[in-house]
Amino acid sequence: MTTMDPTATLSPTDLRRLYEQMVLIRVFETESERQYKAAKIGGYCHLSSGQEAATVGLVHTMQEADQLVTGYRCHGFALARGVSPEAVMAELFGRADGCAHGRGGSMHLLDVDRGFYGGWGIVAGQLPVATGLALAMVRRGKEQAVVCELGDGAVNMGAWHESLNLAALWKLPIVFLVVNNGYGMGTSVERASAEPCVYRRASAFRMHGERIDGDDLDAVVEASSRLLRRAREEREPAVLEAVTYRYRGHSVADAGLAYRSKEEIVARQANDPITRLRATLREQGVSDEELDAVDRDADARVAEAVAFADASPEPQVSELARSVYAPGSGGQFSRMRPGSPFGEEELVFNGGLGS
Amino acid sequence: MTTMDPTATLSPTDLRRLYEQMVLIRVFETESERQYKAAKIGGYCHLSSGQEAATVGLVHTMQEADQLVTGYRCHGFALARGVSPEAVMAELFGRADGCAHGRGGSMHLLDVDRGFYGGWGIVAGQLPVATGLALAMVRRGKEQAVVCELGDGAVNMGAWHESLNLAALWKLPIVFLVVNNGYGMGTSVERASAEPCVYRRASAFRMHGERIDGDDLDAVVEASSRLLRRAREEREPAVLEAVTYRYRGHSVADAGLAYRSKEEIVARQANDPITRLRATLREQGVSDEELDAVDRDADARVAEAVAFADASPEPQVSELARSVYAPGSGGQFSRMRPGSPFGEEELVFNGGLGS
Amino acid sequence: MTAVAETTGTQRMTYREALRLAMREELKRDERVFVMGEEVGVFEGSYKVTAGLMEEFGEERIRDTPISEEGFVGAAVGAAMGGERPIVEIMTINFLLVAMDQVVNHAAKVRTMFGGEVGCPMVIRTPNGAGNQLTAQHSQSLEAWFAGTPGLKVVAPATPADAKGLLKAAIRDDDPVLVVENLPIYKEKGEVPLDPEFITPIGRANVARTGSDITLVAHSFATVRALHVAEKLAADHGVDAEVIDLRSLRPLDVETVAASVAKTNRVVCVEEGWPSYGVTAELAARIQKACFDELDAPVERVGMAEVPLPYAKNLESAALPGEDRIEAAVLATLT
Amino acid sequence: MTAVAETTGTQRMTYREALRLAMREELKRDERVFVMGEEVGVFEGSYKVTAGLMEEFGEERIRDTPISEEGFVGAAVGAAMGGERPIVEIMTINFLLVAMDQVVNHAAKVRTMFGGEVGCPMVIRTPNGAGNQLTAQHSQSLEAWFAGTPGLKVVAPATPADAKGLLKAAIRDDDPVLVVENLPIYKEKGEVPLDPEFITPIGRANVARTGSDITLVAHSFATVRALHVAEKLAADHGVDAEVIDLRSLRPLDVETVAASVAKTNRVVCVEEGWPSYGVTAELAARIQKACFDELDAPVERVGMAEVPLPYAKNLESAALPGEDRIEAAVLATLT
Ligand SMILES: Cc1ncc(C[n+]2csc(CCOP(=O)(O)OP(=O)(O)O)c2C)c(N)n1
Ligand SMILES: Cc1ncc(C[n+]2csc(CCOP(=O)(O)OP(=O)(O)O)c2C)c(N)n1
Ligand SMILES: [Mg+2]
Ligand SMILES: [Mg+2]
Repeated sequence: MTTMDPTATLSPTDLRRLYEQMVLIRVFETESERQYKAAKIGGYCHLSSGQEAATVGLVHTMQEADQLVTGYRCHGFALARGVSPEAVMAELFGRADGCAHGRGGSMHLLDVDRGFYGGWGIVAGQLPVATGLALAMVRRGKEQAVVCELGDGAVNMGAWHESLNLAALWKLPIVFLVVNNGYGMGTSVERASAEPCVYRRASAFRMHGERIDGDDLDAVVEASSRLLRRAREEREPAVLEAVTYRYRGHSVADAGLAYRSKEEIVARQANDPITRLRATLREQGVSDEELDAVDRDADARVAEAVAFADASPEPQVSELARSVYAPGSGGQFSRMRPGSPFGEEELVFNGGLGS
Repeated sequence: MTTMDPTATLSPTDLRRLYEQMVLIRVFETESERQYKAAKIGGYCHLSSGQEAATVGLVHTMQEADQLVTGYRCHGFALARGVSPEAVMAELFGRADGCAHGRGGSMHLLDVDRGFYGGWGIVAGQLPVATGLALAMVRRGKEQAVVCELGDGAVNMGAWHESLNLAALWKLPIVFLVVNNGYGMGTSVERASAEPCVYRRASAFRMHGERIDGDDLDAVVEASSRLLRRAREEREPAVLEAVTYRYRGHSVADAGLAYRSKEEIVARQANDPITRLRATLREQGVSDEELDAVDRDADARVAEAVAFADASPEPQVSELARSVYAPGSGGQFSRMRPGSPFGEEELVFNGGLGS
Repeated sequence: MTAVAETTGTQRMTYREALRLAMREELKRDERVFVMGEEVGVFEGSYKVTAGLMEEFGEERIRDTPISEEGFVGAAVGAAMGGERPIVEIMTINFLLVAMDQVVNHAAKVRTMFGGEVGCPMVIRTPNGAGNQLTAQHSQSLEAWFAGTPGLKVVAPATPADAKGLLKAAIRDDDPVLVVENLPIYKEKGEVPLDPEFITPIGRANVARTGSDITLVAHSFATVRALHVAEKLAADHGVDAEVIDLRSLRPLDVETVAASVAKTNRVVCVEEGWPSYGVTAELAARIQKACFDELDAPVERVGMAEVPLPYAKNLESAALPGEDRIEAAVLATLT
Repeated sequence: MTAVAETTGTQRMTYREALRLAMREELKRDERVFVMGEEVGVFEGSYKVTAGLMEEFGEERIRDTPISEEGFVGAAVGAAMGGERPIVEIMTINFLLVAMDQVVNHAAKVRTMFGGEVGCPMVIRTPNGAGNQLTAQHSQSLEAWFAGTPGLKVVAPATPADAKGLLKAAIRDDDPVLVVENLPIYKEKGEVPLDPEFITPIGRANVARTGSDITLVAHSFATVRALHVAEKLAADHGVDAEVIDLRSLRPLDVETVAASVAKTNRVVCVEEGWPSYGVTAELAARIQKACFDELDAPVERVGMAEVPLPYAKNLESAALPGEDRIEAAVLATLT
């Protein structure tokens, strides 16, 4: 991973690599839905099909030392940040080799080595956390920045207000990426936010905010590399609103048609970021054969990931309580056993509590 | 109380009446501090000396059917809205004749008959509540408005953001009065709010906001009557920021000098709203004798209030649990007695629970 | 739902439909009643409890909100103080954590803090529960915290009939009431009285199964589990268990529980959430005092293993208070 | 505080000073430690616990915040994940209600939800307690809710020495720890070890007074009350009470409590908060199971009367678990 500041202009190789990432994410999401229906994946599963340009473009402009925090719709971000499809799919399968060892699932992916501090499930709950990661950077005096992803629905939570105020007041190196995909579940931005131009809310904190076409890879890369550099070098936080669209339902449990029309979905697909980038690459002389190969490679990668996940063992029930507390905490709990509820002894105290 | 829309221009009689109110509040606050030191008043006691113009000017423009919600610094608002000094002082003394029958104290004054829905103690907690009162008005289709008082420190709470978004999104008849007295406890506005011009934050909700000199009675009355009419007739919410100053400490427990200089306090007193109004009245030909009489009357009123409070009985301990639940709830709890904690039987179940 | 026209007899319907029926009846009966929450209208409820209501009652009475639990729960407090009868839907009880201050430090305090001068007649409907791999942040059963808050009332129906009866009682109640629904039960079916005046009184437990050997005390989904276990105990072990469905957590009907324990002399308390500092802790504390001389064995407790719920299916299943674990607890208590 | 230079022996100081000393020592020892909260700096703490620290360590390490508990508690979670050691001060535990989601659904979940890949070593310091007519919204003792949350640790010092020892243990702990301080105790004095390596281990109760007739179990200010009552019982009634100061609520040292009850056969659990669904509920539940055969009387509980605390002095006094009520409970339990 490069440590030099990524430039706003994308080389043909960059474009090619980002195209591969976008296709991989699209294929991965489609496969995730299939595996969910096959009951290999459970819980809530939120797909990001249609949002690939905003995802890979943003992550492309992050440096190695930068950190990433997202909401629950995080498969694409994990893959873009370099987490292997195997580790992600295994997590979705709830297996020991998942990036959270099967304890987090679809919403709670992470990879600390890559500065990805998770996938969080409470709307806007990740904002204060990301703000704190930025505060930690400042305390270390390093030139790093945090990217905090959130949705258009999250901007109506109090946590948004408190986090942006702290980030601006303390001049923290953080970019709040609002992935505006038009809806929070079934509620359109207009029905939820008294200021539907979300980026304008940054002004309530004397913070810079701007809106871009989130399906235009160049626009995403230009804006986010500029704002991230500003954050790192000048400790200026910002709001970047990327307007895009979610093709699938809110989660795989939602058909996604009760609150919007088929026509709308079709219309928005005319703006499909992958189709657009493919056209660009064609213009740059990349052949259809090469591009089709990219698609085939993605299919293969994801198939491998599924095979890997399937082969990965389930976590040990005998370790149910492992990692609830830090290693060594077991001793602190040793005197709590008498009179415990039925089963606690075996499941928790002997189940790896604090070991 | 008049039900016709108060006009923005104040008649000499209005000015005279508002002067009397301001003096009464100042004297009342001074006496409250004395009674607190005499241990007749306990708990937290927050005085509003210096903020009288914003208080009486705002309340003057409220119609009878309008409703008022405030924070804990509410003595002045209660008095301005017409709650008797007796009922307020008795509440501060924790007596049965207090406006909350001794159960609320200084922070939790109210008078439902006058549309005063309380004095609340959690910073910004009153904002969602006031927003709901405005929602109730809309459901009844009446032309009424809610005034919600809050401090400059409260604008950094998430509840501010969520409440203003709901008020704007639903077009609720509410005016958020930000009493900007320069500090939230020991923290200046500049050290707490990334946008120190608080009224500007209204724009994050496409809501009107404006700032006025809160010590200028005419300015307060002009702005608040205009914004309240807009709220009633057009259902347009607004933020009104009244810049004023708190002479005393945050509460009577705070000397108020650790975070600001004596000089600053003295300097701000040059802008004293009572002195200013007194000068205006003198210009209008009101004699010093008459004005001195106003002061003497206020002293007398407050002395009466203290005497009344002193004579008022304490609440009955035998009714400790009265009004915890609605009348008639006792039956619902009748089967909860077995195995209760020690003393619960007598104190709570026989202490008026739900009766 | 045409049967709603009838006002006598019962109809077989799901827990979800029973809740909807309760709201429809009360929305019709009382103009002051309205429903507010995320996705309750156009989306018809994230668990479809409010399906069809916006169509029938309009956007003003079935009000979609932004994602702002603190804001609209607090708005319900204000609306209730202003004379309305709001019903707030919170998608799951986990999200009440962001509105905790409005529930605990506002709704619960209004009446007495203001000397009884004003009340706060509002309802918060929200499901607790786990079991679908929703993971740590979405799998909690936090009702004990609200049940431990004077000023609130808390009910938790385990059957479709009680879902209707308790929700209607809550809507008509003059105090803030938390109605704890449950994800796994939404689809459960049962006979529900159609009488619009049918209500289940708050503060009255139900003897869901009579028995003589041991008492199982539960609420919400734990009651469903307990009833299955009771049948299994009878079939496999000849153990005749009595099952008490608490229905209300505040007030708590200890009288009914104590009467049962006085008869069986042994008791196992079951809950879906963490037992430590939970509902079963309070039950054990009261039972051991009320039935000190009758108990032949300590009050036993079964609940969720005390870990934030993990995603992996096998770990989640192990952590939940499954029927096997309840049965084992009963057998252990009997010996 | 010049005596801080010494590292041996003890010094008599207030609970407030002991907390300050713990922070000073840890701020010096570990660069990653910093303090954040409302009025902790310029104002020197609303209860003056942090007095002088900003002067000594500067604005970056003693960080004043806006009134935004959810925001800065969450920021502490992130900072802790990022390798820092934040100490957050919340003015009183009542205000944790607005930050509940960050404490319960974020801090407590981090480590296990992410498979142990990252931890959350943070401290939240906040006082509980009542008694100064602070009224319903400001007089709560909500620690049971946090003690009932797997993933959190909760301690509650009752003496100056434990205030220093437990706060230091919390700061050095690798998990999120809630340190429950107490308003009435801040001014209490006691001998405090000056050794910078002195810590009070988490999960170990303290036998604050040995006795043979009955056991009193308490934490925080209730321990102070219990010790007074014990002396009074000895003087007026010849009753020799043992007093157990829990010190930690999660983990809970039941072993020490059970050993005492096995000796005295009678126990009264006292807490400052509401007993229903509270700390004493969990104690009763565990004691009745651990000591079923040893108990000569039911486990008794004394706590705040279950009403939102009223303002009037006489009502407030009646509602609090005063020494008279505790004494009466003991005498009732002995007969
Ligand atoms: C506090 C809270 N309330 C409600 C939910 C349920 N919920 C999960 S996602 C979601 C919609 C969020 O929409 P948006 O922020 O636009 O993100 P998107 O799903 O579109 O990516 C809701 C309401 C939650 N997780 N947390
Ligand atoms: C949520 C919450 N946090 C902290 C407090 C403690 N507190 C009471 S008043 C106050 C300062 C509020 O300042 P401001 O909003 O400017 O109002 P003012 O006191 O100046 O009238 C604080 C921090 C509280 N009551 N509620
Ligand atoms: Mg969205
Ligand atoms: Mg202020």
